[in-house]
Amino acid sequence: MELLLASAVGVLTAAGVYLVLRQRTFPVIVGTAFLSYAVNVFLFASGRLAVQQPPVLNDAAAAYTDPLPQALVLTAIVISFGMTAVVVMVALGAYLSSEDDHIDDRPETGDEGAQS
Amino acid sequence: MSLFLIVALPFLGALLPGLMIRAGRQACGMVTFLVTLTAFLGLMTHLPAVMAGETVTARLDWMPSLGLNFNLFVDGLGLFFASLILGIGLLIITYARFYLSREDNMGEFYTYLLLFQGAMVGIVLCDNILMLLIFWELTSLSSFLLIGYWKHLPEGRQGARMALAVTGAGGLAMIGGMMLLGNIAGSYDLTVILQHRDEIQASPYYMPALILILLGCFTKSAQFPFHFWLPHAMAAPTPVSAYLHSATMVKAGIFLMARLWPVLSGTDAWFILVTGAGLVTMVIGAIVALFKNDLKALLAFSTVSHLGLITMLLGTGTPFGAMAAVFHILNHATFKAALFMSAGIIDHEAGTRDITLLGGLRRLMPVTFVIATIASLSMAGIPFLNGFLSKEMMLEETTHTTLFGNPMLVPVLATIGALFSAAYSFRYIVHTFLGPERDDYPGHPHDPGVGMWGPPALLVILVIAIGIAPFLAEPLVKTVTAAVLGGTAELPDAHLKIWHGVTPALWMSVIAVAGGIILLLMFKPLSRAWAAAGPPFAKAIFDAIIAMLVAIAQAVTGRLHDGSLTRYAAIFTVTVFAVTAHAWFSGGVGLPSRDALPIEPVPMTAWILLVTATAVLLRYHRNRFLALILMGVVGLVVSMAFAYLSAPDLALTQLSVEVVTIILLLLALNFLPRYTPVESTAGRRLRDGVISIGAGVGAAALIYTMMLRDFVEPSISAYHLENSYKGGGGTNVVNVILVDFRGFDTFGEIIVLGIAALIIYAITEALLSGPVRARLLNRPTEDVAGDAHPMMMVVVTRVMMPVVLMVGVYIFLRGHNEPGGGFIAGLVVAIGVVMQYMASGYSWASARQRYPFHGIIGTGVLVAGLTGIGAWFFGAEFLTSSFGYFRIPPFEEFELATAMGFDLGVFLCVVGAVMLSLESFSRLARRSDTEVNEYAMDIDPSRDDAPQPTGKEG
Amino acid sequence: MIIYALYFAFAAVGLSQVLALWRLLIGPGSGDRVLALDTISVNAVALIVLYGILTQTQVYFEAALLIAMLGFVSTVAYARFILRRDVIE
Amino acid sequence: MMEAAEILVSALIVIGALFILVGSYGLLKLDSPMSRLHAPTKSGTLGVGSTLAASMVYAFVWGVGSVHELLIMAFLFVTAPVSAMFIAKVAIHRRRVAVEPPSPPEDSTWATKAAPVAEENA
Amino acid sequence: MASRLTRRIFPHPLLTLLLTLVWCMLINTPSTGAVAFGLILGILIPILTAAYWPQRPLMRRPYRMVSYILIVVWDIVLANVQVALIVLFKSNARMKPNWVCIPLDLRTPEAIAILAGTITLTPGTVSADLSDEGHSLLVHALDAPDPDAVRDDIKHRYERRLKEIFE
Amino acid sequence: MSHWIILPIVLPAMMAAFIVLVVRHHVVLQRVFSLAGTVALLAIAAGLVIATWDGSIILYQLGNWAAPFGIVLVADRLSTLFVFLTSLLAIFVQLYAIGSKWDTRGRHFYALFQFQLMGIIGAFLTGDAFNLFVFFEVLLIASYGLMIHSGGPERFRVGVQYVVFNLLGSTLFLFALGTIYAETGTLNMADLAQRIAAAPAEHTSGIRAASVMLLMVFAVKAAILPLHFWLPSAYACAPAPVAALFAIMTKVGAYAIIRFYTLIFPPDLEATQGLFDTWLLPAALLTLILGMLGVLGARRLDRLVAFAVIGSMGMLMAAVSVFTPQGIAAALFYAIHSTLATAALFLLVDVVRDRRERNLLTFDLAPPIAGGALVAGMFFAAAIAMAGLPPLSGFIGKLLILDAAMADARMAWVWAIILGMSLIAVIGFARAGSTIFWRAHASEAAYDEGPPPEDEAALAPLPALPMVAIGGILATLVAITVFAGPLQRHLAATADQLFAPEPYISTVLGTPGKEITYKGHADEDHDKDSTARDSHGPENPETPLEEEAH
Ligand code: NA
Ligand code: NA
Repeated sequence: MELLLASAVGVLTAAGVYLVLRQRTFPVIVGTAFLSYAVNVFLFASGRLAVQQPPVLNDAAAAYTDPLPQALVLTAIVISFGMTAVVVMVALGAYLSSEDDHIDDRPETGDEGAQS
Repeated sequence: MSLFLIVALPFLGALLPGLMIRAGRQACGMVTFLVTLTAFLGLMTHLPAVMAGETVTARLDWMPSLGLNFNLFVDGLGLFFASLILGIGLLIITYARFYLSREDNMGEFYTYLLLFQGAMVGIVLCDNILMLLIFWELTSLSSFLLIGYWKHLPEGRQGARMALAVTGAGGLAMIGGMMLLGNIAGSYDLTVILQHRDEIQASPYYMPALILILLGCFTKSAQFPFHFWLPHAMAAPTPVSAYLHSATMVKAGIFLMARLWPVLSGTDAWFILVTGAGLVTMVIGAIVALFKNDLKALLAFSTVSHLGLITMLLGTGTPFGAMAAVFHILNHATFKAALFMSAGIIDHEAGTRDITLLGGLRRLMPVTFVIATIASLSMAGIPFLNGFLSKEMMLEETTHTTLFGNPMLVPVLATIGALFSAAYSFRYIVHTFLGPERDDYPGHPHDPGVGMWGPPALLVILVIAIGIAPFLAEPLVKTVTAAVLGGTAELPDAHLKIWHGVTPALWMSVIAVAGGIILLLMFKPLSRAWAAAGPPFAKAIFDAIIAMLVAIAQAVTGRLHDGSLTRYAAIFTVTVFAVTAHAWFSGGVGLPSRDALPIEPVPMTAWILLVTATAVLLRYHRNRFLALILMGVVGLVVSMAFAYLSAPDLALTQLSVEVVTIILLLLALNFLPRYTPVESTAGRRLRDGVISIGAGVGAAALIYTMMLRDFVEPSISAYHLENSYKGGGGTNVVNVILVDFRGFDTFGEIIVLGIAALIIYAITEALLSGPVRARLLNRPTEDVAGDAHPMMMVVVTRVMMPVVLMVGVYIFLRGHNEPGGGFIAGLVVAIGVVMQYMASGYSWASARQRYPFHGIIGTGVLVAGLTGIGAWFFGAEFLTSSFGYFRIPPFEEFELATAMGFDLGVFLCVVGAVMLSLESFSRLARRSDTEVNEYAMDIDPSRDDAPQPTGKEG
Repeated sequence: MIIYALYFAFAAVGLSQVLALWRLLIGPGSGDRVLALDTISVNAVALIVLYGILTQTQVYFEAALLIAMLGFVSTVAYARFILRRDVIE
Repeated sequence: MMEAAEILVSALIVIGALFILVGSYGLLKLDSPMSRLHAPTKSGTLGVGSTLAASMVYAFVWGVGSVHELLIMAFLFVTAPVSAMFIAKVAIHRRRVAVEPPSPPEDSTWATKAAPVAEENA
Repeated sequence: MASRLTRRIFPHPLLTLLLTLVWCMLINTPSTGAVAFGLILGILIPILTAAYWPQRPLMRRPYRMVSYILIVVWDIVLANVQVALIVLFKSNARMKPNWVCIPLDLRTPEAIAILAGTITLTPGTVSADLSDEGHSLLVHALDAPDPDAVRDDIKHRYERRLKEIFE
Repeated sequence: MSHWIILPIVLPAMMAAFIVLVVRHHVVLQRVFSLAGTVALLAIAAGLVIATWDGSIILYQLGNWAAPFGIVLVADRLSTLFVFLTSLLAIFVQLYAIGSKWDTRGRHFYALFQFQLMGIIGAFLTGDAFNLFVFFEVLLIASYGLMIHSGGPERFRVGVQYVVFNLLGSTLFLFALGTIYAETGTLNMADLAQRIAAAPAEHTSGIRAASVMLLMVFAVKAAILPLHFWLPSAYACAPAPVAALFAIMTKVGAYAIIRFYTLIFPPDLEATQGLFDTWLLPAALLTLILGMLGVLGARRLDRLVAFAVIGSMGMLMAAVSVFTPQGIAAALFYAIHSTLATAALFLLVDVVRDRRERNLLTFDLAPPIAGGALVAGMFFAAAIAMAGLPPLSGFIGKLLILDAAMADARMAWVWAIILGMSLIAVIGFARAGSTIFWRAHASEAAYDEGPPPEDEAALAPLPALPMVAIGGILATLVAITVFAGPLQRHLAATADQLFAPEPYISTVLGTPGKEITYKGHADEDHDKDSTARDSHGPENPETPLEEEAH
């Protein structure tokens, strides 16, 4: 299970980074969303994994899943939502006021732009 | 008068000219004069004590921990220089009053002048080398202002910058040197440092300190190869040149070498560096001066040459050399100031300083002619003038000096320097005043008023007086020399007198004068040869260096900061990866201490879903809509994973946030292109792929390793589990952490959300109040389907929205004990409202919206905050919770916790923030050609039967 | 007996998710993809309910309810985007 | 009694799972967008419904009883037609139908095909 | 006057009832307290959201809704088996998907919506669209060699009943 | 207990909420309330400085939960110093915003402004690593809003980059926090210090990785090479009062580095040897070089100042990276100085921009501006301070840093680079100032066809309030120069306190929190799980699943 989760974090991180390195605002924003999935799962896993443990207190339970990282992830999710909303709007503002959604100030020269 | 006051007077007085200029130029000049005079007289009150060999001190602690203190002292050397500075300052102030024209801002001029004067006085009187550094750099700064005083002249601006760059550079080097020196001596106080000659010269830091300090001195005193700034500083008004380059600025370096002479001199390094530099400077300066056609440039290079002479004398390290240096400082100040002022007069009256346009002025400007001639002859080293005396002493000293094992080197070079010195001095007289009168002077040359010729005349009287009766100056020179020697050597036995007998020095002097005359006679062919040789222009080199620096700076910073975020992000990722990997691999990883959980089929399926969706998204991310759908899949899988891993709160939050995020992105995609074009080359994609795989592998490896190991100590969450119910009144530990244990995080978090919404609103407003508005309104309508508000959706929403609100309330109320809480409830309610907006449209729904979303956000933050503050009234900390169980029939026993008030704030803030954001986006989408729909649904057959619409009610 | 039924159900629903994802990936139309996503979210409700039976807890009820509700909202949003380009108008 | 309940729950679970599988299978198998719409909207809904029923029965027999599964069921049943209609509208709008729908017996055209301008005047 | 006040407090009495029921289901443990609290919310929420549901649909015979729901549930179960069989065992080529147009006698939006929903949930049919003035319903049938039969079946089995309930 | 510590956080938050709720349509009222709030903030901050002057450490347990289980605020000399600095700067900035009417050029200026203050001050005061993240996010998101305040194409484009880059930083922060929690099981900074010090020696990789990840997070904030790329354009594009306020934002990064790497990862910590003691100094020096090269190479005045900020952070971090009390004290002095100096420069740049034709900030020829002498004089003073020339505080700061660097083996490098870069800065500032302020006087002669028609903006008299604000900052610079001695004593005491963290740790961890008195249900026999429907109930313990699972 740990392997599945860790590799999922890896896949999400890699996808996020790859998309963040794209040249238009939209994929970059999607990339940041992926990074926030990745980091949320990462943060969650920092409390170690527990399957089929009661998430809520009860007398019968012997052990619980670690609640603290969950609370942290909740906070992180909300914050990254706020950030995503803002970056979407700023990107939109940039696109609407200059009709260009490149994230770089000018397209890179050299190995870039051959197809653009 | 207190030494503090003497130093402070020019600074305080600097405020006055600016104010007095409104009372007229006379008042302005007068007040400046009076300030300087007061300081001068104050200084003179210490004369008797100093002449008696005493040292007057004044101390004030500033930063004792650093050793930076406002300590002043005045001994012979300090008094000598301070008198020169203030005394010549008085003459310059007078002269400038008449020299400056009506267009010049005199208040500004005198302000700068006084600042400069204060800085100079500070240098020579201070007893703390850090303090000295401060005054040192202040002279650079104030001279920058003075040199650049004529702002409209490009030469002025360039000259000012060059002077600042060179002397500033030296000053910076000197900071290093002084700090080393202070550290060797254990104190930054000069008087203490001067006691530590042996420690200093034995220290390994002596060499770096010496070099750094000399760099400061040489740049300030225009020693080769740092001499080039000085001629360019001649773009300043002549009073400035006269002041800076005779008595003050350039003498600061000389002063410092003299001041530190007791501790720094006497070593081979000192001797070679200082004598060598001085000698070379003296010769080169003299040669260049001869061929300068600008009077002030000629004088400037002559100054360079004479400063070299003094430097060389200080470099010999002998008491006699020191005495000669002191004497020449005095003499040079007098004749050089007079010469600069006379050059200024010529410029002022004849309208040019170009020596080739002059000549024959002796009849037109007799007074000036006399003054300039006497001063020039003194400079040339003609007997019965003071310049002769000190030059004889110099030549005498050189005959005893052996450089690089060659006893002839120094005397010969010194003689050559003196020879050229005589030549350009004669040229100054001959080519300006002698010869036939011309009829093409740019101005109308005539003698100026006494205000302008008076000051140089006074100086010339001194030149003659000292030249004829040197014994008058002897007590002063000896006192000063004693101060320079600082008790490290005996005062030389020599006396200042005109006739020493027929010594080698006399012969050298004769050769110099005779050679000077011959050179002048041969001037024309020599001048042509000089021009043909095309000697390198230091300015060109300097400009090239600066231009190169600027070009490098622009290349480096411009190339790095070209606005390519993709590269910034790549650098960021690679840096993080590399540094973290280095840290990780240079440490140790203990053995795994936990067993891995088994891999079950359902999670495996979820993993496949996630990886496939992600992979396909990466492949087809250019189809933006598809990307959003795949993102929906990934978000769903992540939520399910949270649920599977016993974290239902997370699952709920992730789900609802996911949906709102998708809606936001869809709203944005409405305006954006639907496809991302292919822009990156395969190579670039490969690079990005490698970077991102690195990042992914890193993150995966990090978390995998940690998941199989235990905490170094048990986690603090054991406490949360233990006390969630007993102390926080809730069985949902996650929620109790959120609203109680770590409620402050949540407080910050809702504020983030609130701010996000405010920003989105503000941006919408900015866009809609700018040029974008028109473009948005008149966007072409695309091929869209009809039926914007389908009946089925509307009808279902009518039932569903209240149900969703109900669910929201339910999730809110149970959050403390079961998965849920204010945040999720807020999102659920917001999504319910969004449903309504989607069903009947923004304008229809918002017309029926009674509560401004801004207000809901504000209320939310206030409610949460006030709940926290409420605890204060019970003597508890912010956010301290309390709870109790109540029973009111017919309800069952229920729990009320203050944390619920806080959660209510969270709830409100979330609802307000989500709705304000979505609303802002949809406001952007309004086109000019769409009308506000009057009805909830576009198609409603019941309206056929009901003629009066009821849509507006409610 | 129930446990085997559950195992079967997990396998069947898991397979269903893969099938639905397959449809989502091959499309060909945006409508197909939206439908596939909607199916995935409805199936997810089933997964959650099954998991609730397996772990004998009802704490996942809200999750199931929310997936049902949010799945609907997002399907409508996606479809509205294709139909009108503007999700809220 | 317990055995009967066990059999009932197991049966409901298996039936539900089968319906879900059939729904997704149909989604993949059927060859036109409009046909594909049928499979998951019905089978899926009933599949989940059956699963929810299993959960309810289970709760009533082995727990304190639970009816809130009904709520989820209601939710799915109310929303599924709307989702289906939207997706059908997408198919019609994007011309992804094998056969264009015939003209309506009453009125001029189908709502999806009505030009937005015309719709404003309606 | 009194009726206006009643309308303010109970803009949609059935909704109030429904919401109370929903609350009880959410709470999941039957108790008077739950009902009471549900009722309070059931009253409050419709008042808050009344603006979004301006007209109160006329339901002449709401009690007949029960029998209608039972019929539909039964049909759903049958329909699903049918569809499942078609999906599993009928090849794409042999299927006869078809469009079915249903002229509507119903006029109430709520009733039309219920009809459309019913059609989607029942045998092999999905309601796809409404005509631009709301007088016809477009239905897609998965395997219907005879669309007219489907139309008549729907009109008879569902629309007629809904007409009785609503109009 | 006293609530003074939390007031600087709660007051701006409540003020912002109040502004949004009540006076969002009245600019004048917003100004009044916001200014009043900031003045009150300054008073409170002054009180906190005094309260911690003697070295006392004030602890505030939020929710009355003892550390490390709840979040705590900790006021010591270091945190109160920065809180005070923030409040002081905020007053000047706000006066400028009012005087220049920047506050009316977009929506929600004051709400965002107050939230920004809340975030910054919260970051200074918190004693919890995750809470620090939250406050970082508060200050960041507020800064996003402020940076693009009033909009415009360029600002939006730069804004996207600014936000995205910082999102990467925030993501890294979470990775770091996850790692640190996974290793230590705690989030409280004092507790972290204790647990990390006691961590087993053979298992250090995670702690090492976390320590450098955190360092890089803070380095992003502090604009240290090569993580500084967000800064130049963002600062250059931000509205002037915002850029001035941002001067303190980079200091948040510096503060966090100082705090974490004296408290949690102190220089003598075995587990993290060979990391920041190796890397931070070179990075700081490169930052210094790059910043000053930027000053020299800038083609616009606003970018010049932005690069000066980077350079100043390089100076500051060079002092920090010596990791001695002396170095930290020097860094603190420089932090105060550079915050004020850069703020003044940004505001002056705005004055110039406003009054030059077509708002030119390039070094192109433009007519002189009215009141140019005053502006030029102020610019001269601020530039002197920034370049580290006497007599203003920059020079003293530089001396302190050079002095502190003697303790480091790499002293020669530090000195050479600091002094060399000072020269570059001097040349750069001289070039810019003489071009902007002096060359203007040549313009009449320089224009071929006579001077361009005079610009109204350039001729209008200087507005008073903005100049008062800038004058106030410069006066503060003069004050910290004059009173450098006492200030330095306090900063030295502050640094000493940082290097003796035991009182901090024992205050945080040793103070008892809430006394938990069990408050069960009204009828006591109910136990906690009776409300929880966590299982299907205890009546039928043998469910078929459990049976089969055996
Ligand atoms: Na996100
Ligand atoms: Na939260």
